[in-house]
Amino acid sequence: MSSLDQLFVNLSGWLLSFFPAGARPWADIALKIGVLVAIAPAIMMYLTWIERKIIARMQNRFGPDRVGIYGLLQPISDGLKMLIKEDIVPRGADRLLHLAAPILSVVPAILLFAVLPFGRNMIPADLNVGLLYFFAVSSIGSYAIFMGGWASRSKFSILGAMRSVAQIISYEVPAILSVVAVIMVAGTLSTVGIVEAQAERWFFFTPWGVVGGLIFFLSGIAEVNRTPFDMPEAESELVAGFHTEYSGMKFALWYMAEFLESFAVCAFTVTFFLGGWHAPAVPFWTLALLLAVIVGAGTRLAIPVRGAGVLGMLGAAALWGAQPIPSWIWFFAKTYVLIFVLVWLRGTFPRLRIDQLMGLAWKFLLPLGLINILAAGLWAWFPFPVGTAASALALIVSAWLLVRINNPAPLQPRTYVFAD
Amino acid sequence: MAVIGSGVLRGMGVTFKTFLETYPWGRLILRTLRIPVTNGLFTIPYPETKQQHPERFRYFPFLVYDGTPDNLRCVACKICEQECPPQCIHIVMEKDEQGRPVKAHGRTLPKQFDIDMSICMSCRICVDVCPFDAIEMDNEYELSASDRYEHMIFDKHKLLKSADYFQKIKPTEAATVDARLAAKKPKA
Amino acid sequence: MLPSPDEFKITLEQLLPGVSLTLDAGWLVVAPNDLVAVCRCLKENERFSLDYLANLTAVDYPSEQRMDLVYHLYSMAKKHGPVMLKVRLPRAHPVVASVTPIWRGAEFQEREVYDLFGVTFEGHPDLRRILMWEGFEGHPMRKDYVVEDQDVPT
Amino acid sequence: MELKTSISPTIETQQLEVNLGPQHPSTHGVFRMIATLDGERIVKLKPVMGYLHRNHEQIGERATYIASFPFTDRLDYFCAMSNNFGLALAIEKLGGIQASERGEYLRVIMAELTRLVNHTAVIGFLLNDMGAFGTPLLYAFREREKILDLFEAASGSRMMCNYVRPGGVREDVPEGWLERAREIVNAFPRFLDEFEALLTENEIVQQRCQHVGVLSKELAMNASITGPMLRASGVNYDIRKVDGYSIYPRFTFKIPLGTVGDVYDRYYVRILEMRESVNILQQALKEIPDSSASPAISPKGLALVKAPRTFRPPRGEAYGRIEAPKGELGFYLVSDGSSQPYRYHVRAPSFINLTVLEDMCLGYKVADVIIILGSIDIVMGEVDR
Repeated sequence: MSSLDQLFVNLSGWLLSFFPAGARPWADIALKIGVLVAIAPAIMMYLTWIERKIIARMQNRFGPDRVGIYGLLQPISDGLKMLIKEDIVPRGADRLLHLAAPILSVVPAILLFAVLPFGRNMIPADLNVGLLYFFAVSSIGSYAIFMGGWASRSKFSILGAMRSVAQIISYEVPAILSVVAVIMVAGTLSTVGIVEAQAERWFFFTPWGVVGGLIFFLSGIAEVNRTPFDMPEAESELVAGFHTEYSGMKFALWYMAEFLESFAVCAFTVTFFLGGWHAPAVPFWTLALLLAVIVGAGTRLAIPVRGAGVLGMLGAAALWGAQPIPSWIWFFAKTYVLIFVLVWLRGTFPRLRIDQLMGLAWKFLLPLGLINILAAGLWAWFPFPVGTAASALALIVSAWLLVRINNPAPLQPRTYVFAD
Repeated sequence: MAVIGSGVLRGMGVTFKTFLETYPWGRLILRTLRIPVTNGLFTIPYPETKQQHPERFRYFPFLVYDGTPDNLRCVACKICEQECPPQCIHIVMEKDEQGRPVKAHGRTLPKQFDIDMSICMSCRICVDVCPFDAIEMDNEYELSASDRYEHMIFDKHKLLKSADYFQKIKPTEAATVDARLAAKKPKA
Repeated sequence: MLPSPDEFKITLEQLLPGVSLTLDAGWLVVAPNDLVAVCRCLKENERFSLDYLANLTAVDYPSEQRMDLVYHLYSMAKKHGPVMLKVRLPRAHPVVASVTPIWRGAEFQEREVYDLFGVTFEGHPDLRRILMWEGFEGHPMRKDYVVEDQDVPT
Repeated sequence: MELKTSISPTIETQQLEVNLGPQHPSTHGVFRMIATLDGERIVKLKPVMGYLHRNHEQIGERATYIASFPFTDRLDYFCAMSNNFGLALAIEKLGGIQASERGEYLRVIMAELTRLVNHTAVIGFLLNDMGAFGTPLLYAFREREKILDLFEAASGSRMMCNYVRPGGVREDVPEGWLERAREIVNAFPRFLDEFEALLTENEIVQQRCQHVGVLSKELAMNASITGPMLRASGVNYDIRKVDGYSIYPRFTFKIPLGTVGDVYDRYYVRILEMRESVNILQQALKEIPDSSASPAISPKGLALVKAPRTFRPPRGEAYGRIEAPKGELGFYLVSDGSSQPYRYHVRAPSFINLTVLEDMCLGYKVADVIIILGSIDIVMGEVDR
């Protein structure tokens, strides 16, 4: 494999070579922990920057561009502001729990990164029960939220905390069911194994993979309390939900936990369904050639633009042909595409009411997840043409049936009289 | 009945189109796909580029003088003080010791003319009722002050501005005012 | 179309014996104690069907020691114009029956008149001050309500 | 205030009393609702108002008829122009002033532009209450700003216009204004289509708004509800058609009526009303007489602008009302012959539309109360006066 792909692996190997043989495993662990704890806040800070810029652009405005060029230093100034802000604890609050809650919510968010395969053999801890670890750690977050809501002794926080616990628990079930199909097909719980199983065909390009991926992604958004499922911190009703009474660095910790978990959800969706660090089946240089043809044929574009476009694409094709794009770039590229979708949802949708939210989880995603396992079975058992067709049919019929049975607020179109 | 998800997806299409519209390359893509580009970036970075206000934009009033500051048009007739809805104008006429009004340039003049800018709501009624066109509306809006009482009460000297300043900021309005004054000139 | 005020007076006096109505420049002046009867008849009567109370307010006349309650009634069903009712109350102790049971729209307007003028409405479901805070004494919209100017140096 | 504890066989639960407001992100100003909750469901809801009470009516009694015009801008600070229009009509009825032809056209144009401004802002805030992170609100405000620039060019200020006077408008519009207005009005339907594509078919919006806060036709009529709220419940009552004040009878336009009367109908009736307003504006901008043909303000009105003290209407009373974007805005003036009104009362639509807030919210969730309040469209300046 090319050197660029294994860049970080060789780098860590070279660093570890300085340690004596006995201490090498400990140094390895310390190095990995150090890297993760350094990367996590950086990822979080620049996620806030990405979100504010993208949503701003969706609303015809610039987004932060005062601090540093294009506002790149904005997250740092936000972090500094949070440090300076006074940390108010409500008088009736239970001080210990009020302090422990944000910490307890950030720790699992960082722990999730341990089993994330960033690139070819670039995984901090290659557990063979990686998936089980992921679900165990991600469910600690609901304790922290309820602890935070309860400790701040304010009516709005309690309402927000109760809503969040109900929501997280009811969305873990469809998430797990959708991943059961992946385990069944991949045959292993280890995240590296799952990514290897998608070598020649990403799970997303199978009928059950599409449905499973959507269910997992939606449940992930709900677990992270982001629009359109952000009931627990509904600004318009509960002022700020469970973290109403937090300020200063504690509020920043809540914020970090939310963003790290949303990054983790996107990363794990990529790992389970979008082929982790695998390059797309179609070699990328053919895509570059295709782009070159399109740009060349673009009649509306000015001649110099077309010429430059074609040359650029041809150069890229030659480069990528010789030196394929490294695996970890693929992983981060796909993750950031999913993050764009996450932010896109936040920029577009209002939030669902709490009972509709629950209804969606229990009455729609859960049965669909079960049927999805059946579809995955059909797909795996029967040979190619029959299996895919059978599972696709099963899924479409069941989805339509579920919508018909649940009959969300009768959506027959409204008639409007035009009187004179 | 449309497919259950279509409304949601169309909504996302609108926001994505707006996202693309704000970038030049985005507009390029939209134009090649023949999607009409309606409006791109709408906000302006304030201190660098300032918004162009139309001529009639009014903020706080100012007193007009022709030529030198002591030749102001105001004759301290107090009609504006009477008509001002929030009563934020205070005028004291210039008098000598015996209490007789002092005349300058053939007109009486105000010794003291204060407008409390923290109460004035720039409603332009003083300009409407002034028979001598002595007071006009300014369009200077960067007036933040640290203290409400000393800085926000504009006295006569702070209010006085020349007629050609008025000509510069509001040409058409100044033209009608000058025409009216010229028509009155031969009579006076 | 809208019958003329004196037609109102005649028909109302026929329908409700013992009711005395006077006409004052297009206004129907009603005695306080048979206000409810007149209003109910105006609302239910098929020809008038004044089912919409647009405006209810009070006017204070300290010089004549009286306070007028003004009712503007319209009909949404027949879309015809204002019928204006007036009730004259003694200024010292203005009390009148509430019309909220007839028109639900009067609920807030009567509370506002109670709050700003001091007219008590019997039979009002929830007669509390609506604009002023609970501990406020006095009725600001009365002509004789003068607040001494705090920052005038006494 | 004892809180009933519902003792079901297994669990003993107690009702929770929560104060929604006065400092609350989505109560459209300083408005407070004391809500008694059983879990998430609303059991009782008492509105509390008066935090923004400035006794506007007493100020009106101590000022001349003209001096209370800038204060009407502050009544419903989203629709300054139509508030002025209401007061101008009442004074014209009281003083027997006849407005000039061009003045009438300009006032109708300003009033209908105000309806566009108000309805876009309302729908934007309604979506904001539903949790959309500002996007629909900013689309709505982008269009609203274009119209406010028109107001600034004509009257001098975006929102505190103080432009309409009895007899017409204070100053004629600058030249080039009418062309810009035609441009913006013709571009408005395209914005509405894009706005509807984002919202009307959106399943989440439909789920959140349909069959929520239903207001029956009978209760709406009985509780003197006016404006889009009333028409969303299916009652055909629009004062522009009923009274035919100013020159509205010359324009052909329709009145959209809802069927169910829930939050979704109130939202969609406002969008249809905006389309009708664009229709009226196009007709008015086409037929407006040239400024040489008729002045922007009648001579009697101009005199009143120049010398407010000289206007002493005869003894008597007048109740002028208009179809403001929020409902029937009425001005009741009693004149005793002096230059100041003896009694000056404002019939505010938002104030009376709040009467049925509790009836609409009972049984719904906390999240619904916020959007029901948003769909009523109240502005505290007008509620508290």
